[in-house]
Amino acid sequence: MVIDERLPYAPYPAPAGTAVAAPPAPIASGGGVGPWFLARANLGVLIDLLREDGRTVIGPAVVDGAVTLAEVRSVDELPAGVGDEQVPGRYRLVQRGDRRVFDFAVGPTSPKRWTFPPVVPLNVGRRDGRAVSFEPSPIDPPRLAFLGVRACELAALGIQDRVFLGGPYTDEDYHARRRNALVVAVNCTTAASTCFCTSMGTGPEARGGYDLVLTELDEGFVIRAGSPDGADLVARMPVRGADAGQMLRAAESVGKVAAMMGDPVPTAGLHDRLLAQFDSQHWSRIAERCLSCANCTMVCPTCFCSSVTQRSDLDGDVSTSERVWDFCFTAGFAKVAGGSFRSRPRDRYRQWLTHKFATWVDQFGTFGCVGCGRCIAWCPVGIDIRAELLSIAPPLGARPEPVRPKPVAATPGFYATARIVSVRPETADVTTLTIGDVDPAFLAGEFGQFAMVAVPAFPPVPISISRFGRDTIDLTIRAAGPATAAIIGLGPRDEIGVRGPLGTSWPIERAMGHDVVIVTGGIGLAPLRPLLDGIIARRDRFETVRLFYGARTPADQLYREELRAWAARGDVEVELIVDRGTPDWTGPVGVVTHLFDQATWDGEHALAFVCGPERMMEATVETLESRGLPPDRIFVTLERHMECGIGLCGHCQTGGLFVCRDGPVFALSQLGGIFGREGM
Amino acid sequence: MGAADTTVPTAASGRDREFKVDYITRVEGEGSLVLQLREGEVTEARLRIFEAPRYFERLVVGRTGDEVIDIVARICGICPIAYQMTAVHAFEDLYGVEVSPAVRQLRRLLYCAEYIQSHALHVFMLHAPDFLGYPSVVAMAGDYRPVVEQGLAIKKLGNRLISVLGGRPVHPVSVRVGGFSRVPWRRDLDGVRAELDEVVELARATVGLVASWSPPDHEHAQPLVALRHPAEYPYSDGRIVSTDGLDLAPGDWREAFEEHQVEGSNALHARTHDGRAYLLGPTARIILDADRLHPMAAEAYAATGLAGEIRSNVHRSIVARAVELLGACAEARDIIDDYRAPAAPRVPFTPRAGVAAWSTEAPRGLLHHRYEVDEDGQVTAAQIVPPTSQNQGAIEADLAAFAPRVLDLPHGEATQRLEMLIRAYDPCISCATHFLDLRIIDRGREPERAPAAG
Amino acid sequence: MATVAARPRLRVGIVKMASCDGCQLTLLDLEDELLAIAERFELVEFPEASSARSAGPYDVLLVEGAVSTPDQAADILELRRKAKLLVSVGACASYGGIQALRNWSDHDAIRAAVYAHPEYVESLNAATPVSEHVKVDAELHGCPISPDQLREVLVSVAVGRRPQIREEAVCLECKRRGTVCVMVAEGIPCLGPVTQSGCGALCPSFRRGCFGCFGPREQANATSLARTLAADGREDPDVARLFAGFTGWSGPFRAVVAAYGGPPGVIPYAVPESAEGGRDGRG
Amino acid sequence: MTLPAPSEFAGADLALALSGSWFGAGLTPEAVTRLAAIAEVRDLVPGDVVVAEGQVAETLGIVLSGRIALRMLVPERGTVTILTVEPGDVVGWSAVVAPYRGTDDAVAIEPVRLLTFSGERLRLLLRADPLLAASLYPRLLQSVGRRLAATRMQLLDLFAREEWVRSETKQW
Repeated sequence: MVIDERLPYAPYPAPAGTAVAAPPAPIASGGGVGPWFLARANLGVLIDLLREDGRTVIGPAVVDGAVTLAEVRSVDELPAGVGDEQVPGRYRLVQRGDRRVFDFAVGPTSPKRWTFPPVVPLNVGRRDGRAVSFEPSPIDPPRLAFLGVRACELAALGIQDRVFLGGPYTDEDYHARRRNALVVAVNCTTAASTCFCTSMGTGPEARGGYDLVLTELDEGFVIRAGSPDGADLVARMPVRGADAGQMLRAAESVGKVAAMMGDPVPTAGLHDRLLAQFDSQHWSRIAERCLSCANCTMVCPTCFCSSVTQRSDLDGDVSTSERVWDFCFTAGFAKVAGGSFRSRPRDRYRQWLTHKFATWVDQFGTFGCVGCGRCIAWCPVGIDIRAELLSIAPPLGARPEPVRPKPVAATPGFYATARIVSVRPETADVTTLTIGDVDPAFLAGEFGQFAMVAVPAFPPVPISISRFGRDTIDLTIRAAGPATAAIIGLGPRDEIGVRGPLGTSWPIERAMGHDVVIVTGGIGLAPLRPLLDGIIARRDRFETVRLFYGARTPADQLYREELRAWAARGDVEVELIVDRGTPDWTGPVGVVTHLFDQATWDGEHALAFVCGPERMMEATVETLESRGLPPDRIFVTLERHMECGIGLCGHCQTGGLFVCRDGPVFALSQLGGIFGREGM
Repeated sequence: MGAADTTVPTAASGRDREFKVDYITRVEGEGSLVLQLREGEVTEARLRIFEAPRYFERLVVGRTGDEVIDIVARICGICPIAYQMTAVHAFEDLYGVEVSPAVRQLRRLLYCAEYIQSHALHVFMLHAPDFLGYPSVVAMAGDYRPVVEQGLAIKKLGNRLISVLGGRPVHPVSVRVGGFSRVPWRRDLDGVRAELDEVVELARATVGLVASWSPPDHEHAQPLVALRHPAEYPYSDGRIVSTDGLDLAPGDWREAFEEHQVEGSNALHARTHDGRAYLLGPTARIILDADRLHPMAAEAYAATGLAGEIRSNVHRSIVARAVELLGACAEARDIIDDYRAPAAPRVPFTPRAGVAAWSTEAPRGLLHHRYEVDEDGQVTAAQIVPPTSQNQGAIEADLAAFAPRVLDLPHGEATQRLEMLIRAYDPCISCATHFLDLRIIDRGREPERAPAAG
Repeated sequence: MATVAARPRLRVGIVKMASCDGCQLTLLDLEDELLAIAERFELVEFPEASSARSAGPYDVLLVEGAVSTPDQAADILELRRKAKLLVSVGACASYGGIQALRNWSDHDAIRAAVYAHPEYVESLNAATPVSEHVKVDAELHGCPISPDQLREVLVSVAVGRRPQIREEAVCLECKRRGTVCVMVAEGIPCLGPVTQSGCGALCPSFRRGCFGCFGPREQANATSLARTLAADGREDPDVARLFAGFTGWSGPFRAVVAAYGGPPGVIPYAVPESAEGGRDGRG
Repeated sequence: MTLPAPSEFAGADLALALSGSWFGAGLTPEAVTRLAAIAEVRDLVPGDVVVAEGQVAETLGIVLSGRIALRMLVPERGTVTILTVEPGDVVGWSAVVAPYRGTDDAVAIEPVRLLTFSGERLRLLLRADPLLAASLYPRLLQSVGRRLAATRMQLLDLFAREEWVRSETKQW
């Protein structure tokens, strides 16, 4: 795992009980002395110091019936004597009458609101005649200080760090915001009925990832520093060394909270137990209650999914893109041209819960849950994930192979401008654009990768690269909707925005010395064409090469001249089939598997590359397996709703995989139960 | 709907003429006009409303005060606040609710905002094209862009102010029995306040501008009815007064007025008990409450020197409307300057059985609501009397008085003049629809019945 | 694409059925862009704002209001023929709106309750959404509609793409703007979780529960929400009244209203004497 | 592969041709022998009809080479090719399944060599020899089943272009 070292402190340790153990975090000693004691009357000094340092203090405040996070200008705005009662679906404030300011459990808002804001500008796209440009929006986050961050929230920040900074790509906006924020943590001395940080191994005591940490006593605060910045602050505050009694009472009050919570969610083996329950009837029972309103994900301090929205002027010449919070519970989230991959609420709930407690582990090495309990309290119908997890009570199941993403630098808002060199209609609704002036990264791209393609005012669309030229790339695009229609409506010398190359590629090296079987249908030939180009360029390195290509009608076949040319070579077997015969078509009619389900060759020494509609690929895979090809030698592409292209927006998640980043090319063995399963 | 011909010359010669306007444009809702003259004498002047019936008085049955506030707002998209205010006052009057002074001022501010957007809409977008000779404000913008932009700027401010107070310009959501669901912080109003200085000046200029536009010759003074308050220009408080010396509590509308059918038109009109038509709206208010105008509005009004003409020629109502627009802008600024958020946005209340009745001054004139309420606070019967249905008699009387003046004009021009006169009233037919429906079933068949079961 | 600016101005019509005019007013409320819109589009039919009329054809026809009278039912068929794209605008046009609450009641009884001479009043037995009469190409929701969404529809037609109108619960807008949930924190019943977004989560931001004026969102689980509200100690009529609002005639909300005893003030249908089998299908 | 002319086929050649096909490969040796005894080889030219829709199916055939199209007449759309029968597969299965009428037109679209069995003789043989029937019917079912599965996939019209206006969304 890579965590950017410019963060002011060490990453938060991975929650206990998860698959990947992170090394214990080295916590700075804070000048080597401590802990200290800060008298209650002097708490204001801390806020004043932070403000003096030019920081906006984000801390707890009572707003509209809840202790939430808001800008705190003075110590008087803290929720003195205010506590809370939380049960599933219900939150109420309680007036205690004492002077304690941190004696409440987490409210509806977490620091996520500032580290990963609900709306972030991405870019401004402009079109001027044939020229287009995309100007990334400046990243200029405020200097913040979070006050009163709880252990579970620190863990959540740590998880966000892994998501946004720990993978092959980093989210620059998050990075900038995170770097600009100072964290003053508070150890919990109370817990709500919804809290379960003890099960998730994240609290109630802060274990790192902070600059300062306080433990509240009646008379004041026991205080420790976790970073040089924190130590520096302490040095400017009227503190004295905490005495043994204070230290003991602080430890006791935190320990009491831990005992109160117990261990409501046994996490041992949870990952495997959950993954074994994809087909459980329990998901339907939850869906009867679940409103798919996404409140659980919105209050969750780790959920990170997003969408990009555009707003353009009346002519579509200038458009502003923004990243907004979006969630796996909304209808359009997993939508592709043919419909939604998760059209049923039960699938959406399953996606969320299995992500939090299982596939997140595969992706990031920790659970996606920190046990803050917000999703329980703020669920309008009071669904309690602890109870749901226990009801599912599953046996052990298999785990998918780990995934090795391929690093390519890219940022969601950044679109390089490229120019269309030529346009070639392939069929009535498919057009190939040859694009020049592309980002040099494309010229080093690999077969099977894709690009995000944008014109202003339209949502960007993922398009496979259908040929790598010497200094151009080809994009073969079907008019599946307005955005693709707009792109293929462009002409030579028009500009478009492109970002990439993205995703995984066909493992051509593995096929060397083997028979090659390529099975494809419809526009699925496009991402395979570079592979064929590559094989033909080094034809002697491969044994037999067979291409089976199905299309709807003869007129829907792509690259007809090239298909003829490949067939004419004599060393590539090209077999074509159509779903609907026409009077002039004398070739075979039927589905693509029809071409080889009675053929005589066997697949014992073959690698297969398959691309087409998922249902077609399923039938193909079945036939290939019956010919002796094992799942690790069958490679397929998945299509999902892809927006960011780099595994940060969450739309294309399926199981523990981001299709855009970990795919779109997968070995069948990597997919396990995902492939062909409804609602993934 | 989608009609091609708006006028049909049926008897276009001599002193016998008939004018029909099948669809009166640039008003809210759907109405038509039939005007017949025989020997130069008006034999029929009929404003017909074919807006679909919407049955609001029945839809509020079973609902509580807060629900009624939301429902009656939907009677009119242009003046929803007038409906909300009339209803909230009616229920608070019955329940004996005393709102805090700050809440009362906020409600006045909200009413100011509605006047600003509604009057700006009518003055610049619906009525001005008549004076300047265009079919619409969009067409007018070609030659009078600065004027149109001036109107849009004023209207926008009114809408922004409503949005700050109630969330959105059309059907705002904050008015509740006992106060507001939420009141703005002082800082929420700062943005609007910053623009008000300029908008007040734009409104002031508007008075002079519309006063300079020559109206068609016309002289027909009618009885006027409006609210009058001891200290302030009337919005939602005061007594019902008239040029004939009427003086009633705002809930006692029924003591002087009634709705009844006029023979030959089958229209429900509101008239005085002795059968007289009367005129509501800016003209009535500015004549009856001239001494209550905001000083800045009073000054601009005096400078026009048009009090007499406003009284006798309804085409001059655009001047009255502009003066009120200025008054609303100026008062909004004063209220914001003095605003301090109340400690509580609303006060608690206990429903009780009785009659909740009140009248307020909608931009188009006196609006009366009357609800019979049971002990749970649920409505058992309702009567809602919008200004346009009360003005209908005055409009028809005015048309009859005005028609001889257009008798010698070409047909198209004559009908345009008649429409212009109707538009001077800023009629809101959408409002009227919930109990007015003048369609005469003349197909010789029974009205439709509920579907047979089975 | 490169020649967008050279496209002819699209002919836009705005007409109304039974409504309050508030949704078409929303177009005039786009003050900053009204003149630009008028330049970009030809507003050929907009009787509320213009005396110039057109009987069509229209590239885009915005229809406000519910179909409530026999004439309107005939008109909408004719209008559909003249319109390339027909967009129903607002809760009335898309769901029947407030007047559709009368659909639960006996039509004759309602007429008699409001009018002294019901025989002069012609209306259909039910006020219904435009989509029950003709094919609708897009629906704008809301009572009133959102000016931003109206603008987005116009822009998308001009640019030739699908309008980017998010299908999601009001809760998403509510949480994005940082409003504390009024239902969880204050016990105020709120239809936000089952209501389509677009208003900017207005009511919760004013510390009120959402009353569903944008209508049910896709796959709205109104049943579960109603169950929760009822479990919170509410009587059936009080659950019904929450859902019997400006989009109460929409499928998911109508089902809840029916399950909880119908809207307040309903006048039950008279069962005709000759009827064989009642309305509930008994036979 | 060069095949001898039909008249040159002897019994052993017929058995070899049968067991060498995909269809015949699934039969027991005994079944192959008994079937070969009543088999004939026929050569078709493009346009020859093996089975006609609705007509009594006279022969069951196994395609040895060439391709046969299964076609149906659709009013107002003309003749549509539903599927092509590839070498190794069976054509005319209705000859052994009641009511013994063709479900579509089977038309040669290339020069075709066919191993044919008279429907009438085959039915007699199957009735007389349950072991042969037990060997042949599963193979037949497999072939028909595969055709059914393929037809379902075609029915899904997987490569069809999505409509611009989609039904699942209320907007646009």
